[in-house]
Amino acid sequence: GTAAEPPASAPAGAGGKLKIALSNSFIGNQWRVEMENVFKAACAMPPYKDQVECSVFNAGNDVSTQSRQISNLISQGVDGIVINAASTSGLNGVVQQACDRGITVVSFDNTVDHPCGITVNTDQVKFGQQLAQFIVDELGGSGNVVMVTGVAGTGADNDRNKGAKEVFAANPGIKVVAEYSGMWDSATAQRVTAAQLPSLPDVDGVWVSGGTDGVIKAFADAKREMPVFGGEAENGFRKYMAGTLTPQVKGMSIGQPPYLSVVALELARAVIKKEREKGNLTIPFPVVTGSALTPGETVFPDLPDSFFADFTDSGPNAILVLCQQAATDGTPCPGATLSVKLGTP
Amino acid sequence: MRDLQDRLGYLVLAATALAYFAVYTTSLGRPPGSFDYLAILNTTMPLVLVALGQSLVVLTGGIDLSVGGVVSLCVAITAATGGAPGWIVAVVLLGALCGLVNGLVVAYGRIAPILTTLATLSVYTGAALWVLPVPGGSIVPEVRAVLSNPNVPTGLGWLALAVAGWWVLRRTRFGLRVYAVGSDETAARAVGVPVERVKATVYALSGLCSAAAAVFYVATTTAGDANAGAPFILTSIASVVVGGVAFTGGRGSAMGAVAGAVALTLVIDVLFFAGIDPLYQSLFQGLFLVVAVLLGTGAALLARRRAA
Amino acid sequence: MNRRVAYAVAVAAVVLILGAVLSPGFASWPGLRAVLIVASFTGFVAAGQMLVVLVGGIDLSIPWVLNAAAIVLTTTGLGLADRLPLALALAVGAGLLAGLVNGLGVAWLGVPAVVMTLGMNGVLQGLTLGVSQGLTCGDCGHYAPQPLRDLFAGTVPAALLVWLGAALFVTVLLTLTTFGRRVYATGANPRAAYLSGVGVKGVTVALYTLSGGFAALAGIMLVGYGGQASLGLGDPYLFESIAAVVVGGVSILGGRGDYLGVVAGSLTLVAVTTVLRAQQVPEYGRLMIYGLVILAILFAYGRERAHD
Amino acid sequence: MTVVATGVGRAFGGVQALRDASFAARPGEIHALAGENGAGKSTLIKVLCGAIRADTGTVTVEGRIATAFQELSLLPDLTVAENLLLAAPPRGRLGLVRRGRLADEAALVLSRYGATGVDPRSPARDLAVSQKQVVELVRVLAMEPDVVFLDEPTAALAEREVDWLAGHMRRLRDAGACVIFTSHRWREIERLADRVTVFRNGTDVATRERLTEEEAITLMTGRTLGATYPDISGIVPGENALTVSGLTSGRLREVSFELRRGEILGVGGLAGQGQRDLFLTLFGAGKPTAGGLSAGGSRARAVRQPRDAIRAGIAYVPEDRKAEGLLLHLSIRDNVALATLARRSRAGFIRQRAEKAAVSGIAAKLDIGAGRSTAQAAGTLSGGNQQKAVMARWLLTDADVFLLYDVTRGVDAATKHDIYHLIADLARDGKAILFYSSETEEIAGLCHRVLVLREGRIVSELRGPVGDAETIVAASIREPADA
Ligand SMILES: Nc1ncnc2c1ncn2[C@@H]1O[C@H](COP(=O)(O)OP(=O)(O)OP(=O)(O)O)[C@@H](O)[C@H]1O
Ligand SMILES: Nc1ncnc2c1ncn2[C@@H]1O[C@H](COP(=O)(O)OP(=O)(O)OP(=O)(O)O)[C@@H](O)[C@H]1O
Ligand SMILES: [Mg+2]
Ligand SMILES: [Mg+2]
Repeated sequence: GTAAEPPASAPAGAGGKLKIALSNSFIGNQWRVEMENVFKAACAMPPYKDQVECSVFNAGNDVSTQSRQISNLISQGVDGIVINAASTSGLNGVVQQACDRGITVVSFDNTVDHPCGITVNTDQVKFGQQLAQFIVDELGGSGNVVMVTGVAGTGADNDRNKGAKEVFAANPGIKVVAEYSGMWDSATAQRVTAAQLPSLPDVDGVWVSGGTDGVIKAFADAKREMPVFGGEAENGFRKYMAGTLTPQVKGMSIGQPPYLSVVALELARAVIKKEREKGNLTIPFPVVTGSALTPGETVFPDLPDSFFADFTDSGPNAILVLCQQAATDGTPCPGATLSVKLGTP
Repeated sequence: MRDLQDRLGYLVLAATALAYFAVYTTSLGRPPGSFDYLAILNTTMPLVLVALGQSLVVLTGGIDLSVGGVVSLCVAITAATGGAPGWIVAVVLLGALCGLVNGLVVAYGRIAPILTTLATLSVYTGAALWVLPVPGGSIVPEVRAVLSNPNVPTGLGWLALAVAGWWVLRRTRFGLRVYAVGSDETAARAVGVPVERVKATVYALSGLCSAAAAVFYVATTTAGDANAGAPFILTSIASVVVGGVAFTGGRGSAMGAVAGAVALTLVIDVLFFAGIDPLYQSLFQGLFLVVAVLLGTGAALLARRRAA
Repeated sequence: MNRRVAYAVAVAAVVLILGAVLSPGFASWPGLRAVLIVASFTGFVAAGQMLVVLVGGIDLSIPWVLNAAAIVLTTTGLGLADRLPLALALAVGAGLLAGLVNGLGVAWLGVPAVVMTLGMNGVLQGLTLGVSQGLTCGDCGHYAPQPLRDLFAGTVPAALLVWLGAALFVTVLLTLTTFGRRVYATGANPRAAYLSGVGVKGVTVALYTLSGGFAALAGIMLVGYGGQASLGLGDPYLFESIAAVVVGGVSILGGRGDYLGVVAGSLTLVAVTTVLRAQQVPEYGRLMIYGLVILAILFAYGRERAHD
Repeated sequence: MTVVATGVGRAFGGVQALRDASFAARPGEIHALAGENGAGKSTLIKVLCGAIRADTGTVTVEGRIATAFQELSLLPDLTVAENLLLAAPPRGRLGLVRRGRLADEAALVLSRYGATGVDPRSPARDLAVSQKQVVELVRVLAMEPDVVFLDEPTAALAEREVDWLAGHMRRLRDAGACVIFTSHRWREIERLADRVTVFRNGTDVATRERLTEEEAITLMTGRTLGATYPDISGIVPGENALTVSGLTSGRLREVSFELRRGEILGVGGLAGQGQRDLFLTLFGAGKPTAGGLSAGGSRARAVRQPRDAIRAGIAYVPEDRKAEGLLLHLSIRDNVALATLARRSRAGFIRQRAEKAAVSGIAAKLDIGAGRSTAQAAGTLSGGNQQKAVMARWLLTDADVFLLYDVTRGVDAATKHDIYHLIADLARDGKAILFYSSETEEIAGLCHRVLVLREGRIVSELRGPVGDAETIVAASIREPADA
């Protein structure tokens, strides 16, 4: 994985290739690794292989580092910057500078809220709503629900919680009996849940912003009856849904897809090439419900539980389709040409 | 011999600056330009300020982990209020107050600095989350233009002010007392240094620096985030160390820490232009930290041996 | 048993009782069992942290030593029971090795502990991410071998016995052996200890090595608990280990404290967070109260001697 | 009356340092405080100068006070100049300290008080102990106080510097100041003090204008001591225990000598001639650049660190018990047993009972802490008892060679007496002893043979009981014949 090699000293646009860089805020969890891997894989696949020269940078979760790196990208004269930000707001200054120099900036996942950049994301409020609605429906409108939230102080956490609370509040039969942070981390979510469970009454549904497999394990360890789960796209969660892991759980899994980075890449390319107007994009999230999961497509029996199973879209309207090694190794899918369907703006 | 240790920060800065210049020029075929210098200046300012405050505390033999919390809280307030001048004054005062609380607990409560500030870190971070649950907010454009203008190096003026502040501080009786307390607290007390007051002041100053850093942070990024301060804990400590300030207190200079802060920022750029695989990036940052300090002690040791 | 330790145990008891009053179920065995298991992870890392704090050091490399060990375990164990011994040996070996390097850097090269271990944390992060390619490999998908997962089964899980064993080991080591005596001597006055024939450097190296080993043990136990390794596994344990050590009555200046207090400290911290979460205190409130509780505990028995 | 204390009481934890103590001193006198270690002298001074509060009683002190505490209070990282001028540095415009002027101003102060040979730019930590003491005293003198407290000001000083200090004390007195000092050297008290107040167990037992040493010791200890120095003439040195050849290290230059069993070998010379380097190097704590040593018979082996030295049967008792001797907040037992841990252990486990027995035995023998439990922290002991605890540690090692470096510094007369006899007993038992003291008189009185060091070299060797200090001092300053 040495896709980070920046071009030696080629001036911008030399050889007709676009220079697009991914500035990732940090790489301390699996989702980010996958997101980077699929980006690298996409860059090595046609049509990007011939059109784009990619590079990848990480900022160690530090806004000033990321800001420095983006400044350097500006100095390098890249054509486009694809950003997963360390802070929604922290990069506004430098993004403005990039825009001023005519660089196309596309941010995704943890987006930059400066208006001059383009964002690609899923609807986080809807994420919360949809999972909550699923739980409400499964419970027939009444029951005890636990909310396991994410990293406080971030936009995504706030939006997801907001969506969920709206739905729960609209259903008077639903009682939120506990709300605590699992830090979007399976291990933390498991520990915290395990410690909370003994003092919780019967739990009928659990809404999880991230770390779903950890929460399920805590319920299993405590030999509690399995509630209905609405959670993220962790491979482990899906294994439980598919019954690969026992006890089988009933749930809905919605993922923030790692391929957002590829969508952002495509968007950046299209905008630079003037194939597309500037404009934000909201993509639907891949949703999996029930137990009909397809091994190798929506669940991966030999990959880690913490793996995000939605690195590729599936079904007839799939935005893009990637193979497993793109997510695991960052290597291109053999023989395939990548087509990313952005839909009409 | 001791001089060398004292100048560690400047040496490391010189070395990284040279490396930066070299990799930048090889990579892009031209030397860094005014855009780069300005960007470095504006992004480094917050760390420079936090490191400055941290170094004052370390000079007295303490440590301030709560800088992360104070920065977060002050960023939150600045961004939430839009950073009008009146609010900026209030924020800076609040920062000093947070620091003062640390100082009072350390000095009069006689609780070890690392513990006090570990506890208050949690308190201040919580307060920041309370003020600003979602990233956002704004800053008055005029304030931004004055503090960290992206086109004019206004930052230089503020940097000069910080340096001048240290210069003056070093020449007050208080400055001498800071070193006295860090050198040997009991002895300092015995010769009439008001140890408690010095400590309380030093933590208050650290809080004030963190607050100023927060204002700069918001001015540079134009918005706030309740988790903004967290990275400053370890980076400010690293700056202080690379700057040659001894953890035992009494030795080093805040200017060394400032140099250390700039050096640490430049390392990011060096790694960037050197094209390090992102997965391995932290490895090099870790090595840089250890090697920088090792070279400092090694050089000092060599000099001492030669002198002996 | 020294006074601070007695206080630490008392505080743990008070918090547990308070928890039982506030939220029913907390006092049940399942409740206590859950708290004990979660506290055991803190207990393991804090054991190592305490050992280095006893000689006036600190270990900031715990998060990634823990992660590295966890990842080594799963990628070599491949989920097979008969590979478990090998995997355990490699994981513990990795932790010990990292600790050894920390120790050598601190004791022989004279690098300040903060720098050495902070650097080590970065180096290990880079190495682990780079070598494991960020845990995306097919081999990483294996579950912890069954015997390891069985540690957490049953009414009285074997994991707690492992903790008991570790506690006995540390306590016996520190109170009954010549090595323990040398540890306290080194922490109390390294120069005098050296002049009394204590191999101060050797002791220091041994302690950092043990700390690495304990971080690895925590990683192993967490893998057994969660079934798999993940990248964020070690993150919460840096400040948590320090907090547990000080709430446990260990003097941050070195030379004083023992593991019984740290066990109490770990329990206290976990109990406090659990109680706060059970009361549905929002995150910001939880952080603030957590900090204030630590501060209150420090005021109760973490104060240094008066200097009048 | 300038200084009055009546009915003062003060306790530290369980230790009653002062009980119903009264004291008065007037302007224009030099008033000595005498008493055994732990009698409460330092505590009284701290109460009088306001460093600590008394639990009971009243204290009045009039005028400007300056104090030199027993524990030196120089700031190691500050330069000599900064240390001297901390309270009133030279200021320029805006009231800012003129850092460029600091050294010059300090040099002026140092020369005004006749303290030469100290570089004002040097950090205090680089000074020899005696230089530190001199700087500390200059700092106090320069305040030109009305009341000055000097707590064991001469403990680290050589004769010459004692004379220097005596001059200043008299000058201050003659100018009407009240000078209060403590010392364990009776000669100094006799020479300087206009009046003496004797303390015992935290209480003043007498204040006199005239007092003989015998009377004083009886007042201080409640008993009479025999002859000051034990008779060592009956001890016949035996075989070689330590051979030093061409040793060069730090300030030391090509030092060679032999030390025999049963011999007490003194090391004399002015302060700072490399004595400290000699002792540390012999103990493995200093790196020799040339030459070496071999310690007696079969146990000889390379000595690279103190651990090796201990295995080779060498013991080193340091002067600075706080920095180099004791682990203050560990128990007396831990402290005493530290150098012999391995001996009383099985498979790495300490044999607790054996250790307790050994420590209690030696503590009783040396009368450490007057029957205090050995589980108490060593820091609660008074200075003399702390020194005895360090001695006890090394007696337990059964070493053949004892390196005793200024072990009686700051030790009271009775304890000193005990230590002298202890040393003689060691020699009688066939131990070899290398002895240095900042009180040359002790070397003269106690040693079979004396090596005089100057600038790191042995410049002469005095044989047979030397008897008087003057001979040694003369040899220290006389130009060597071949120079
Ligand atoms: N800070 C302290 N903590 C505990 N005990 C103390 C403290 N300071 C003094 N003591 C005790 O008080 C008693 C009086 O001590 P002090 O230092 O006044 O004696 P001193 O006469 O000055 O002895 P020396 O001649 O050895 O200096 C001693 O028993 C000593 O151990
Ligand atoms: N207490 C001390 N702590 C640390 N270093 C010391 C101490 N005393 C002396 N030194 C250092 O040890 C070295 C050797 O000292 P020096 O040769 O003056 O010993 P000395 O002749 O015994 O002097 P003194 O009689 O003053 O103790 C010097 O560099 C000195 O600074
Ligand atoms: Mg005294
Ligand atoms: Mg000397």
